[in-house]
Amino acid sequence: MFINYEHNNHVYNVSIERRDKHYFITYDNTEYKVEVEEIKPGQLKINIGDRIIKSVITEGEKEKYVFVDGNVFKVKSVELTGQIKTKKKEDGDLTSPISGKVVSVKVKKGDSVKKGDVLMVIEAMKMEYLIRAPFNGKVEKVDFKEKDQIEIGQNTVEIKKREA
Amino acid sequence: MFINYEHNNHVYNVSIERRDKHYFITYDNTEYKVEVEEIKPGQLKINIGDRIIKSVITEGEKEKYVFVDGNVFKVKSVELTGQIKTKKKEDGDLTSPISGKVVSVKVKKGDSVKKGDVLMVIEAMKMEYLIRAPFNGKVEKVDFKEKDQIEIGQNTVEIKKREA
Amino acid sequence: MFKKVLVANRGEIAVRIIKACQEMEIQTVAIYSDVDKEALHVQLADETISLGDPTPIESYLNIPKIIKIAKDTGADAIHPGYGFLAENPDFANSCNDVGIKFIGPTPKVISLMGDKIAAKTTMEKAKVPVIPGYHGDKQDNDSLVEEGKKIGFPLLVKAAAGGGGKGMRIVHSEKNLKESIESAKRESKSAFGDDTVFLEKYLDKPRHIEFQILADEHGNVIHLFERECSVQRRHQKIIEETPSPVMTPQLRAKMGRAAVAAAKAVGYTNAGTVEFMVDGNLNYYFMEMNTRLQVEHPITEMTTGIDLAKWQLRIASGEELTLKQSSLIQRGHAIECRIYAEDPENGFLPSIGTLEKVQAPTGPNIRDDSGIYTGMKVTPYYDPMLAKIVTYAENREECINKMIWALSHYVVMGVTTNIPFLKTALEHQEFKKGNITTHFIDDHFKDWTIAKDGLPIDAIIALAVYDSMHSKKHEIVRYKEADPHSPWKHVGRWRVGGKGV
Amino acid sequence: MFKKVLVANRGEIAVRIIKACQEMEIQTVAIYSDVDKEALHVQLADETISLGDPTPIESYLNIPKIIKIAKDTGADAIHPGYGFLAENPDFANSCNDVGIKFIGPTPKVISLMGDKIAAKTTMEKAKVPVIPGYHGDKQDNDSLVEEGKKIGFPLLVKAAAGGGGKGMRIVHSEKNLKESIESAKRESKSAFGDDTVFLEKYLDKPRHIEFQILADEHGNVIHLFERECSVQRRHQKIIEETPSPVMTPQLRAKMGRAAVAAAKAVGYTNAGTVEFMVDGNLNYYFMEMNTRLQVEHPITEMTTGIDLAKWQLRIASGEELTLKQSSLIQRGHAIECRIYAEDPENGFLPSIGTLEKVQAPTGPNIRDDSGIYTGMKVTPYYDPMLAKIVTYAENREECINKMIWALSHYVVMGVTTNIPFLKTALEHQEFKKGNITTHFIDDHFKDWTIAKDGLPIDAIIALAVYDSMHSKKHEIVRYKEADPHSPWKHVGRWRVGGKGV
Repeated sequence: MFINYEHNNHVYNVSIERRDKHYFITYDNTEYKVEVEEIKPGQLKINIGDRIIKSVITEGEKEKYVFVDGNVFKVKSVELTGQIKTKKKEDGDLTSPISGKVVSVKVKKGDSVKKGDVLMVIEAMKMEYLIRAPFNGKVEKVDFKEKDQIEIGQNTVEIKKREA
Repeated sequence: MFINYEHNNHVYNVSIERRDKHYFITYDNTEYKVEVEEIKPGQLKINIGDRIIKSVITEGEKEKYVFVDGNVFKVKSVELTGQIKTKKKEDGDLTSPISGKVVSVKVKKGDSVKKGDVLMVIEAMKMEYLIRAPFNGKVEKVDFKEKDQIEIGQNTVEIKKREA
Repeated sequence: MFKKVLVANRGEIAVRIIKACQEMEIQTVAIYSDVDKEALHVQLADETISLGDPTPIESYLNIPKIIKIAKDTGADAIHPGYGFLAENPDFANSCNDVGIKFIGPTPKVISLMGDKIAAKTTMEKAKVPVIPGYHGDKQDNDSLVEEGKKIGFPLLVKAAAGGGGKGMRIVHSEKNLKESIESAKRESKSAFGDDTVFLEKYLDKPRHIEFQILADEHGNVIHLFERECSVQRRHQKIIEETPSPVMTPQLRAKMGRAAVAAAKAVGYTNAGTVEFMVDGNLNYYFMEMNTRLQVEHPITEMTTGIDLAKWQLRIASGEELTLKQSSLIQRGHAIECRIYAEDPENGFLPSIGTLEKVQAPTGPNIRDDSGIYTGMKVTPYYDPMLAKIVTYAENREECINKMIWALSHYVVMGVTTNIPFLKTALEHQEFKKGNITTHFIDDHFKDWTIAKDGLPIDAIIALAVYDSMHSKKHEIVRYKEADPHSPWKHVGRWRVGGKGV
Repeated sequence: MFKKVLVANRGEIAVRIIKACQEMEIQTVAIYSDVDKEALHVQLADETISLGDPTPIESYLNIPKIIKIAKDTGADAIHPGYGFLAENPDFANSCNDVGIKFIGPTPKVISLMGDKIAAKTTMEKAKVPVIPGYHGDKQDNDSLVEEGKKIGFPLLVKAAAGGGGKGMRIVHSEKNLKESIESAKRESKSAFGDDTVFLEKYLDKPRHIEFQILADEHGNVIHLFERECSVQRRHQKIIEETPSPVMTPQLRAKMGRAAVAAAKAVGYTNAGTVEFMVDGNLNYYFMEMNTRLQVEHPITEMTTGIDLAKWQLRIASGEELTLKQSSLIQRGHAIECRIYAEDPENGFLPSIGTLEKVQAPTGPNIRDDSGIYTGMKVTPYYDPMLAKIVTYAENREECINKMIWALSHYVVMGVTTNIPFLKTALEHQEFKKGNITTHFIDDHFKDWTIAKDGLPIDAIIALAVYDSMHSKKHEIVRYKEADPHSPWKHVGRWRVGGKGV
């Protein structure tokens, strides 16, 4: 059985096979032989050599959560594709970091902005978040106005970079 | 909807009907009008007048457990029969009160016994339990011998009562 | 400090010890019998090794098996918990033989204190008052009956190797003496492999008050004040508290000194408990010394702020006690209730089965030392204790109220528990006044039963609503007027077409 | 004592107060907005009344609605918790107007202390040292900018009505001053309905150390020692502890007296907290007084053994403080960590969603004050604080170790939490040494991110095993050698026919 896990825009290719009491997991050219007990639903105790991995796994709507060694990781099982997807957040990212309400829009189409200028203020959970210009440039598009609801990941403002 | 609940050999006849937000429960010639929320599976918050009943209900294999006001009651839903079953444990009950191991059998068939005599000793969970004669009589049957496993409710010894 | 500790126990105490080790960055090895393979201590430990057959003698009492596991896993110490092998000198010796530290006193001290007769003799010599009794070698039934008659009634028959009420009988008259001796011997033989018993005077209005001891391997001994453990059923403690309602600062100082003297007299090391009987006039008598962590240790931890399990580990690894008697502070009030799977309605017989639901109360100063969880099977193999619930408050009255709240919110379904009984005991006027003796349960709850009122109306309503919500039948069955055998015959008001009639 | 208390709050603090009332046999009324109808405080209370619309101003901030519910349910007192209406003098007044006791100080004292400028002026008059700053009436931007320049940089812009970091900005140079003033005013207006701000000197190596106060209505005032709350992120406390690592008995006595004097100067009643800034030379300055129970009150409860919530109820009902300053004992060490639904990887933005699984750590001296449960939805309407985990131990080092254990065993799935961040902060060498200031987070965790190492191998193994166990496909798909696009191309060793190759 082949499974691909996506976590933070990285894909992990894993194969797993069961024989008798053991599972054989292969990842990154290494094979791990383990014995497993599911103590409670989603609660695993995995013997690997002389070490135990204790893990809690829960399935959300689209993703799985895995708790290991005090940390929680959110993971999706993804389809196997021809190459590993790696989407890296760009430096000049202007998407909203949070779902919230637009408090004020400081710029309009055609404005020139300098790196660090405040473009928009978004409020969520009683806290304000400032969207700043990541570089010098010119405002090309403003999709939101005061009091609009904005969702995480939506573009706040589009800026055309001005080369120095 | 009619339901009969059996608890400790008593049967409780209840009817329940739902209309809109309310449930109407009738028991013992009295009707109760309540509103209900199931906060978590099996965890009920029942508004009845200006009072709240908080209850946790869990289904076992054959019975239900209901937790109310710090107490747990074990209940079976039973079929409606022509008359209410009331089985009362007899005074001279000689069934085993516990599943365990027979430590010793003090009597054999034909023995005369006096009320209070020890007939059998059963050990369970490292504790000993004595089965005593409930009345004067004569031993008619002994089904167990030392080291036998005995289950709760099984007859330990049969005694024919001797009329005084 | 140790690198790896094997915990030779199960249930809540194994959980307690594993957590202490993990906080101290000590690796832990759990052992478990077949019926415990999903137990909490197994879930928690870093390594887990099966013992197989659940019979105690084949599992948690099996010395060779446990020693082998300790060696195989490279454990450098073994914590025995309480019960099982905790007070078994052979086990402590076997640990020593293979160079694994036994976390507890030396085998010699365990032996001495485990032999209740020798222990009393030692204490008598050390001028600690003991209860009149027969601790002699004549163990034939006739001699024992004679000695018993000399002491007078009521008297106690106790297993020399015993503890926790096993192999113990109260005898109120000569008539039952022989039978009780026989039965106590048999129980003792089965539980401890030794049928030596002794007899002692049964005190009037007796209280069971014990002192917690910590002794390091460098000669330092301190006591951590008293625990009142008078509320017992069949010699099994069920409610413990500290401070004792009858304790005075003077008596505390005197008994504390006696406890420290007792420990020093035998060269005691590690955690231990000196048990006293205290009579109506506040005379105290040495009863026995428990050479282990007690079930009820949490109440001492809550009132002193000291972690006894961690000190056991430090002492065993050779560290010096940095706690000084004079800097210890006993503050507030703590109570522990032991939750047993037993049926108070049915002579407190053990109740076995699957725990269909477990939901423990939580809140400030509520400590739940538990080995149970939803879905767990309670088997007849081991003690029926499921959990210990402990509360702390500024004073006794508040502490009782908190405990009543906690018990009222402790949901255990699937087996019958003593929770309602514990609540009733706490609510008793004599308990509230602190008027408790070891006869408290017998005096006030002889024929106690919870079920006398049957199913309360709130339970009936909850059940009916639940069944209605989860029923697949949406059709409402109407009353069949024509049926002469219907049990509904005498039901009064009825709802027809949605209206009461 | 009160018969029935309405708890005008939600989340963990509502749960905390309801439990305290229930132990004291006081009936409780919970109020809840639509998104909270399954919340823990609603499950627990004796009566529960809906507030409807979850918007704070329509629910937990809606004074007329809450007063009406209190009257309708016959509550004789209202506990406001913290946040929401806890420090709103209009609310306290409205309670008084309808003859319902507000559990807290008088409206006049709340007003005075709520106005940070007036509070400082009062304290200056009472000879309590305050931080240099501008607390004046000139609130136009130009005047504030001028005053700011006089004080010098760095300086703080603070909402006069504020608290908890809202409406607060640090300004490091003149360049950002005007923008910060504007933004702080706007945030303050939105959060508190008031845009008055003040400016003050930003201290070097500052610590935030506060003193807990209890004052009855008969003139008795005591303090319950200090809490060190220096570890803050954006002025929001995240780790609190007591005692403070820098506190000396002399300084404690001096600051404690100052705190009591501050409370007496304003005729303070009920529980309150006097916050000080302490600089590198242990000079202390009055910062503000919080006229309510603090989020971090449990650490004081664990080290003193006093139940602050219960004392609030007793004091409000007119009882006299029976606690004496001289008999209070500060013992051991306690730490609280606040667990927030926020994403440290992503600028600590709030994280909303359904809690797919919640499993809190349990153990001796671990207290979990929580308002969450599996299946709960975390909404954007209220504060993202999910729970407070509190540990107690004999000393600071052990207490940190216990907290690290507890955090490592706290399972919260479905939203991102700051648990890994808290753990990292506790493990930091400077924290372990006690070298903390309010800049601790900025100094050491500016660009902190948890995800740098990606998915650890243990998580990959666990997931693969889980998916294999729960997969309905029993057929094992083999590697398709022929596919040139296969990502498996470079995978090395393979298992063929059960043997490694």
